Amino acid sequence: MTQNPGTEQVQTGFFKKYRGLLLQALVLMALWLILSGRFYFEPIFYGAVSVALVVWLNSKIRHIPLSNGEILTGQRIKILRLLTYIPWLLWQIVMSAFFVAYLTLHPKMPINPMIVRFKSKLPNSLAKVILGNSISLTPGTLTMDIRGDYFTVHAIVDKVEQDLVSGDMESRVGQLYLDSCTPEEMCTDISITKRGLEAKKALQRDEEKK
Amino acid sequence: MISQTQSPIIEIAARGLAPVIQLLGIYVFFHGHYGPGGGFQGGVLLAAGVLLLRLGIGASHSQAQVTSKSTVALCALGAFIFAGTGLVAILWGGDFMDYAYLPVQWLEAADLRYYGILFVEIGITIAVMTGLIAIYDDLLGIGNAGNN
Amino acid sequence: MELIANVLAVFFLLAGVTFMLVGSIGINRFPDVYCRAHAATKVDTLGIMLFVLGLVFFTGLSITSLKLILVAIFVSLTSPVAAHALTRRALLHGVKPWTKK
Amino acid sequence: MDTFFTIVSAALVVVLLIPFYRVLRGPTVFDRLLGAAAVGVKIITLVLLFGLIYGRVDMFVDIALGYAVLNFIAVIAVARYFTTKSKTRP
Repeated sequence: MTQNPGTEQVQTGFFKKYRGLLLQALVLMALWLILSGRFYFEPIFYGAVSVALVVWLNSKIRHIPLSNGEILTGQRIKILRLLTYIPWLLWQIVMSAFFVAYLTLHPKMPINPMIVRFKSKLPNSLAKVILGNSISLTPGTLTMDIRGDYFTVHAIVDKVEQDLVSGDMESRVGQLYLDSCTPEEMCTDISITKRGLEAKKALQRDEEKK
Repeated sequence: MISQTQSPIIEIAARGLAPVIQLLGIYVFFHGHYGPGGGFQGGVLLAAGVLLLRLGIGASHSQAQVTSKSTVALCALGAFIFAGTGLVAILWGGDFMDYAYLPVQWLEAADLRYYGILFVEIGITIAVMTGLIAIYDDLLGIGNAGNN
Repeated sequence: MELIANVLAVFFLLAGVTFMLVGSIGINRFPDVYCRAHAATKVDTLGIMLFVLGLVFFTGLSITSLKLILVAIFVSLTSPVAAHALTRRALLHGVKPWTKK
Repeated sequence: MDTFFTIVSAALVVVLLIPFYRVLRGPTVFDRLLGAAAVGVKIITLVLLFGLIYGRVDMFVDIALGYAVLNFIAVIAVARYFTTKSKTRP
């Protein structure tokens, strides 16, 4: 599975090819330094050996595609934009916790659950995963399923459903990979189900189509 | 058998978190000298990292990392390291697991104890990790985990 | 300075415990498993983040507090994934979502 | 300060007992699992607080991390291998 670099390969090609592995090794080494907390020779040596072992073990499965046939290597995320995305996500977590706490403590509990299905134009699976987790952490929405380009989202009141289908968050996630994207074009083909049985039927229809 | 159809969230979360969990397992193993930890706990966390991949990307795909066939052999190797170190200490004149009697010339008795314990713990870690994976694979009937 | 840090720490600890209490009430009060997953994911995540922030104010900035923050990061990374796995399997299993009459 | 920590940990134990009602009562198995995961998150905070009480936070953080890992993997495992009624799914 692992491909050894040829001896005649130039240095830049090596770094380009193994950028993911080097990033992973750096992150794991930082994690080891935080965990260990001792900065003399012996723990750092053990850490280097352990990181090498873990990276070697996990490099064996890097070339296996996902279940939808997509290979994970070779996708570049824009790290600077990720650093601006994370504080916004933290703010959304605070907002969503207060919102759900308000719903919980309200004596009449003004909820109106519904299932929203929409098609997203995100370029790859990692972006979809980031969007799915962000949906789960933003106010009142929870990702139930991702199938192909279609997201099935459980929204708890009407207001959050409108926020969701406006495509604001999709464009923010899309900017991690794409150069420019507007909220209008990201989120299309919206269907809202307010009864449980129809949602399950829609899922089964998808299944039969495959 | 279990279908490979899986949500990409779980797949990518498994791929991303498995190295972290494995590194945490190795850290817990090395940390046995200073705090809670040691061979058994480190082995359990390492096995948890491998089993997360088994759950996340499917049992047949994750065979590329740790194959079912190698688990029983590695488990036996871990037990052999554990017992062999103790027996060598007996043969060179000490008690069972008396690391100061290990036949390594260029180390003093204190260092010998330190590295002897580390070596035995490596054996325990390998045995626990691969043993748990072998139990999981055998329960699901994946591959040829036990040669029965 | 010490006093301010302690006051902030007590405030954040109590806020974290309060949010976890609200999350627990939400798990019991909401009508079906999907709505309960909302409470378990979001409110508990903010609860443990605030709690860890309070603990960081107590211990001061050191390697230990970095490890504490690591716990919070790990929980906030894994809780949406766990909720997704649960609700997805519940939907495929055929648990009907509760809807307003 | 110790009194305060004791009170907070007692409050956490009470908070921790509330989802147990869902674990015992829950109509479906997913409710029970959700309650168990919520109990797990509260136990993590309880472990961290015990670390502060005993003055060994660096030691208890490792236990909390290990507990978080095992809590997550338990939920994923049960959610994955729960038998489904639907005919189209295996």
